[in-house]
Amino acid sequence: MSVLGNTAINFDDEQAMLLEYATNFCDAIGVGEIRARLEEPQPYPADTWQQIVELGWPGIGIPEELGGSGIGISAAVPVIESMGKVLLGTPLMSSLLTAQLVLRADREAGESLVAAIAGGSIGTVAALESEDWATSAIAARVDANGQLSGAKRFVANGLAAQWIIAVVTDEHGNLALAVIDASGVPATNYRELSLIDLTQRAVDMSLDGLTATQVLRGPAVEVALRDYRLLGALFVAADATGAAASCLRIVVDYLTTRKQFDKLIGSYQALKHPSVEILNQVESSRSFIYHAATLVDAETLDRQAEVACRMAKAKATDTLAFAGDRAVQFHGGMGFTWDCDAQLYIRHAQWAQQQFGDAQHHRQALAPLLLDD
Amino acid sequence: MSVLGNTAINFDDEQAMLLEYATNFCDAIGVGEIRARLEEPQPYPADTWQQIVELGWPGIGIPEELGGSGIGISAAVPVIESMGKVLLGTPLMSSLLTAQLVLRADREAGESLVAAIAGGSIGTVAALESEDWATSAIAARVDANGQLSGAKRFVANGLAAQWIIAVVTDEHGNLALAVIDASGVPATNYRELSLIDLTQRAVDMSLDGLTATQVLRGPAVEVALRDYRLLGALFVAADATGAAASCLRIVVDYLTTRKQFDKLIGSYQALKHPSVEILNQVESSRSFIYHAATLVDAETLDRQAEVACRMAKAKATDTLAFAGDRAVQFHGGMGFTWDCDAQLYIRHAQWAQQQFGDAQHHRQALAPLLLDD
Amino acid sequence: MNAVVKELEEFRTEVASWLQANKPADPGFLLPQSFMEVGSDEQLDFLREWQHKVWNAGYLGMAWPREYGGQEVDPLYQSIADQEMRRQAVPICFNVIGLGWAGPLINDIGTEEEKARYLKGILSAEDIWCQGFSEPDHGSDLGNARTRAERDGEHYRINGTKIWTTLGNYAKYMILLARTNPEAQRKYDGLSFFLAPMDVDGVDTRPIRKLTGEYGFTETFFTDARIPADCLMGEEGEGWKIAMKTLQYERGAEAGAAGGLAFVRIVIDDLLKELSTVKRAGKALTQDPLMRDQLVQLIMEEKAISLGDKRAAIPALTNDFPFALPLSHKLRWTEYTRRMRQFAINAQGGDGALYVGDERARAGGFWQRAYLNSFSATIGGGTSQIQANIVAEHVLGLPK
Amino acid sequence: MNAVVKELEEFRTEVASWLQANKPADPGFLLPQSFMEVGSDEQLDFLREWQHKVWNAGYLGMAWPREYGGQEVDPLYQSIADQEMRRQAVPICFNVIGLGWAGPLINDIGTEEEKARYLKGILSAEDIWCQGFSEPDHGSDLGNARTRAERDGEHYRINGTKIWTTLGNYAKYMILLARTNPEAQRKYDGLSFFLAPMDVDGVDTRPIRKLTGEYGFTETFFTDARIPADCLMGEEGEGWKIAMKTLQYERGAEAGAAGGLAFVRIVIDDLLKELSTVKRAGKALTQDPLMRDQLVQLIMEEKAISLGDKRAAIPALTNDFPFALPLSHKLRWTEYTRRMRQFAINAQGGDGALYVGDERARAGGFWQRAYLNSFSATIGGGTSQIQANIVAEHVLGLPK
Repeated sequence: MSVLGNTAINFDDEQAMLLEYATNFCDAIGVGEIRARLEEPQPYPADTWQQIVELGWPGIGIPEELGGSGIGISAAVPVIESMGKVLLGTPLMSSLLTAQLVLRADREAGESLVAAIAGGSIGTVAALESEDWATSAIAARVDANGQLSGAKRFVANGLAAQWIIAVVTDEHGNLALAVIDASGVPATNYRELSLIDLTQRAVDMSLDGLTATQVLRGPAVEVALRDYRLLGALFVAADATGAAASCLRIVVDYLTTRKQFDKLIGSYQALKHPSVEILNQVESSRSFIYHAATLVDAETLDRQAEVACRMAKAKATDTLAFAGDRAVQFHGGMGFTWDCDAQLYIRHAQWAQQQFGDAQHHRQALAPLLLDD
Repeated sequence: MSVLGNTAINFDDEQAMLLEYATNFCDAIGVGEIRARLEEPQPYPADTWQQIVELGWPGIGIPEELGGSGIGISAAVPVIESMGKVLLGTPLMSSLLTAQLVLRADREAGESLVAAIAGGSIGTVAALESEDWATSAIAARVDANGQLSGAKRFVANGLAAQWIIAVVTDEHGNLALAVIDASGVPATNYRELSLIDLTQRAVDMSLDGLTATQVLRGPAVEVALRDYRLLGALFVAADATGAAASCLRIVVDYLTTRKQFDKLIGSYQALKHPSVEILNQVESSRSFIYHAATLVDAETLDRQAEVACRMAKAKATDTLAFAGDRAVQFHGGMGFTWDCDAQLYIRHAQWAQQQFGDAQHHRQALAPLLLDD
Repeated sequence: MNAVVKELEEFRTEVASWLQANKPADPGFLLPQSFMEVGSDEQLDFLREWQHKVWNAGYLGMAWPREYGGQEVDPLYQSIADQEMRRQAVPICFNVIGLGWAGPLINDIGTEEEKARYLKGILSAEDIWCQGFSEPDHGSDLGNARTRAERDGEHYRINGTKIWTTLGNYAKYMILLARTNPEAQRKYDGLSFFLAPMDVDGVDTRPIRKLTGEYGFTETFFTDARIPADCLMGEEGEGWKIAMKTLQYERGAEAGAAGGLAFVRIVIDDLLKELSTVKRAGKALTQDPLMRDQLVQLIMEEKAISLGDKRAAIPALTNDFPFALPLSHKLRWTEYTRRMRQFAINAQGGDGALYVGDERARAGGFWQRAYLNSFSATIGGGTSQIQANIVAEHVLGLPK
Repeated sequence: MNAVVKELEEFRTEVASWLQANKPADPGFLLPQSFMEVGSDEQLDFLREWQHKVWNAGYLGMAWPREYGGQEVDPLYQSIADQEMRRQAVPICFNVIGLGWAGPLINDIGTEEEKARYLKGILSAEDIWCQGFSEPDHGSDLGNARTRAERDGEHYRINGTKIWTTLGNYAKYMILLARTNPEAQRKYDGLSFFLAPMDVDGVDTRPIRKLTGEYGFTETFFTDARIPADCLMGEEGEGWKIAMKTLQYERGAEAGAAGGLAFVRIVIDDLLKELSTVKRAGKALTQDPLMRDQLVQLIMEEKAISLGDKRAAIPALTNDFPFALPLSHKLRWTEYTRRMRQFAINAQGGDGALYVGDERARAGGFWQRAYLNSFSATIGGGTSQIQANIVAEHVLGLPK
């Protein structure tokens, strides 16, 4: 058996239609609309979320009987990739991951919450407690009465979310998921973050004084959290792949229109060959995310799926970091301005690198999966 | 105190004269003379060693009272760098290291051996026992009667050496140095190696049945061995720096004479910019070796000297590997032939990388020196 | 399972067992890693016998016409046979210029007479073919070829020099690109294509020694060499077009090639196997964290290329830059290969400095030789630098 | 120790204690990392006051003539003062175009009248200077400048647009490169150099927002702006020569610059200090073997550049390519800096996604801002790509 393992990519007509639809939907919004909202509370047009809900996308990966689309979670990949192309920072990724976490931890107990998310309620997961996304230690607590304590960091779309799932340890020291109804959370519990990427929103959050409306427990929580992190890595990889592809487009556009010393600058190999390198990396990222999409529809993620998700994340966010950096550089003086779109991608790259662990982290996790028996 | 530590480079007029002399000496031999002897037993002209002896170079780093030059071992750096430029694979490096090892381990006991080396007898050190240059385990033995057993690998210039210092453990399990007079070693104890680099010579060697003429023992042996390894790393770095500079020259010569599509190929940025990268790496290597040379004349090498030797090796052999690889590639079809000198450098690079540990090995050793207090 | 699939699977089993039974033993001398390395008579004899045996067994040229030595079955059969040969790492079918360039071309556009004269000899390995495209002064610049072919009654008179002629000293025929009209307005229109015999007066070959120390190429000198006029393929002035056509057969049996392995494929699994016995600082090398990270990166790179081959077949996932995957494949694979082999040497520790011929060299110096040989792929067939230009211009649309 | 050395050492101690005593407290708002980032009035006021104070204390323009605000001492004193300012990381002396470009130029080739009019205001920070070389359509291609200056009696009439004017909205004067003769045979010969006032009709500035979100540059529009004819420096047609001359002052006080810090220097020690408190997988980040290897590589890279600066002063060790070290310095330092800062963000883990303005951002978002700002150095003053051309052509002698 080769160390390359499973190398399947399946993509059927239904998925192709979804990809085409999502691409058109996002392109119709366009980066310009995002750029106009960088410094507003909501970084995307007012009606976009409603449209997304009407398209049923928050129901991806949720069974029909819970109000979901009935299609596998893999369908999120083409949708999120398309959103990444225009840096559309809606809470879709947060909501999808929230539903997956709850479904995998305790489907029965989580039914109504998952149904709410499928219907458009925004959910998010409060997992991290420090800058260290590689630690498994959890200090936040829930007591026997559902009283919460501790603090969470980097909670994506924390202000927009109606439902927040906090990862905590319970009175027995076991991992548990505390469901928080945001309508009962005082504004002072949130601190909105100033992110380098203005297309995204996140908060730090104190759990002190909050009460969980529900606590999900049991041995499935740990596996569910692992799957949540792997799917999160894959989704960010899909987003980063889309963003890197757009970034390559703006580089190519500039290189084919800007002249310097009376020549189109795209004719200089110093710009031409690194552009090919960006292309090749984008192509690799795309292969990885659709390969991972091929493997993630099983009930729990197996070893091959884990390898695929981690490779996707390890490749795609490094690709975007490289593409964003070169995009600024290759735009010369223009690249150094706020008005050049290159800044959007280089900033998005710093954000994407840090979601669900950076490239090195995933390679370190891949090493035992690939090299040890 | 900055982590950069000592950044001195001292180079006085005497050293400058030596460098100029050595450069001229080696250039007068030239790569052509080496190329003509790749497949002969001795990879350099018949009279070269005698000339080197007359110049007193084997006495570098040896006190005058032992017949040496009385100048510090740092003087070996300009000489070896110059030799590296023309791939002059004489046993000078082996002899110098042998003398340093003996002087540092037990000067008194080693006097006559060191004097012999200063006078032109060829010495070498048999330290390794496997491909693993990072292990400190020594299986070879000397018993109380000086009887040796075990086997050594990769002994540089083993067939040319009159004196071989085998690193062994003695009957008490302590490190010791067994002096072997090569005139008493049966030919069957040697196995000449087929090296990728035909400008160098080495053997594997059985110690079974041999008797040490002398055994150097005591606590100084361990420190002496450490210094031997650090100086060895520095010398190979100096050699590699010279070789990489020559390799850059042949690349530049080709790029300024060869035309393709009616243009000199040196005008293509795809070749031009990597050539600048080679240059910058050669310049770094050169700074490191002369910085290390500035620090190695103390009686035992201190922490700053250790850092300097390791950085020199880590940089210079990677530089040569890169330069050799690109030299073959940039010569196109010509580069793929035996007749193109690029092959000499790419092969020398594989040899140099493996002498005294590769770049990664030295960086791993640098980490605690630089990052831990 | 439908009948066709079943039949193909049965065929795969059949080939596999035949190969198992007939795979030759180690001959005790170095076997070429590709058809560009046949440098000695014993290598040639060995490979000739092997190719003949494969053809005799019916596993070479399977899609070619029966009357010319083939079997006229669907090219899928040949692809399966090729896959099994790769999987079992049997020796190469060395007559590659015949099997993969000249043969398919003759099949495609040759006259009946040409087919009858040349095809069977290509498959049986009786007639060795070589290629005469490159010239010493115009490595990557084929359109500038200067070798002259002048019509002289019933002959063409050839003058000039070709280089990188694989198997040049063993070949009976050469596919030759030569200039019949030096005055043509476009330089490409002055070129013609010949199926030229090598055993005529005025053709001399000089073996070229490679950086590996081995042979395998020649330089070929033409001095008033006279070849029959009917060696011309197509019309005068069509040489460039025909030469470009030969490139398409690289895509394998489906594109018309006769099949067989042209080179030993070296993959990451081979590297992992080799390194499993290397020690570093007394422990298994593969437990060193920095080595592990580099290995993971190499595995990812090879996997990305494999996945790309799969994705290339899915139009919905390649509409951004439809030619990106096929046009970048050579650049990516050959550069990856070069780096992987370089890594393989470094990772061996002291053994990395050994070479072919040393009894303790790992795998007989396989990796060292493979690294040096890797440049034939990053230089030959358009250097990596030129490949990057091609991708930039034809995929991204960047200016020349 | 001889008397001179002793005096210099005493001077160093004196500056050091003055700086210690007078280094301003954190103003509570973001201070510029370089003179290209002064975007608000509070920043300007703060920096103006600081520069004035440094000058008043006698540590700026020390080698300039007494009558124009200097002290006429050896430039070594200024170099020592600069070193101490760097060591103590005090704020920058922001009037850099005056201190390092216009001032030394006027000192060198200006008339007595020009010296009297301009020099003291530069040092005291009363008169802010800006630079008008680059134009929107010819970023790296200065010789193609199109801004016109037409003689019109006792004035020149200026029309055109300049870009990347640092401090453009605050400046009283601009060193301006404009075309007086569009018909000159060599395009360079049509350019002239002006010490142009900014407060005349027809000069408008538009602030440019940088990718950091901050300001600091303007675009400057000239619409029939009339400046006095005596603003011309030298003769008409000498503009290119004079502009090139300004570049030499970059080499510091010894070359004629007035001194002071132009930018906050960020070095590997800063990075190590920052990362000492970062955790990864529950342990200190600096114990992770992959991080350690990358840090060692960065340390080596910075050390190699430092060592190169030392070696550059030893002719016997630079005779291979005598210009290699000085000409490659900008390329190497700025590219190293960019990568080091990028690494600094990544290494922070989750905190790397924060930015200036977040109360928990490490060092107030210093590294994120520094990374984005690093492109001003890899793009400005000739992009890294152009720097590589310069090294290739002028050091290695490769063709254009």
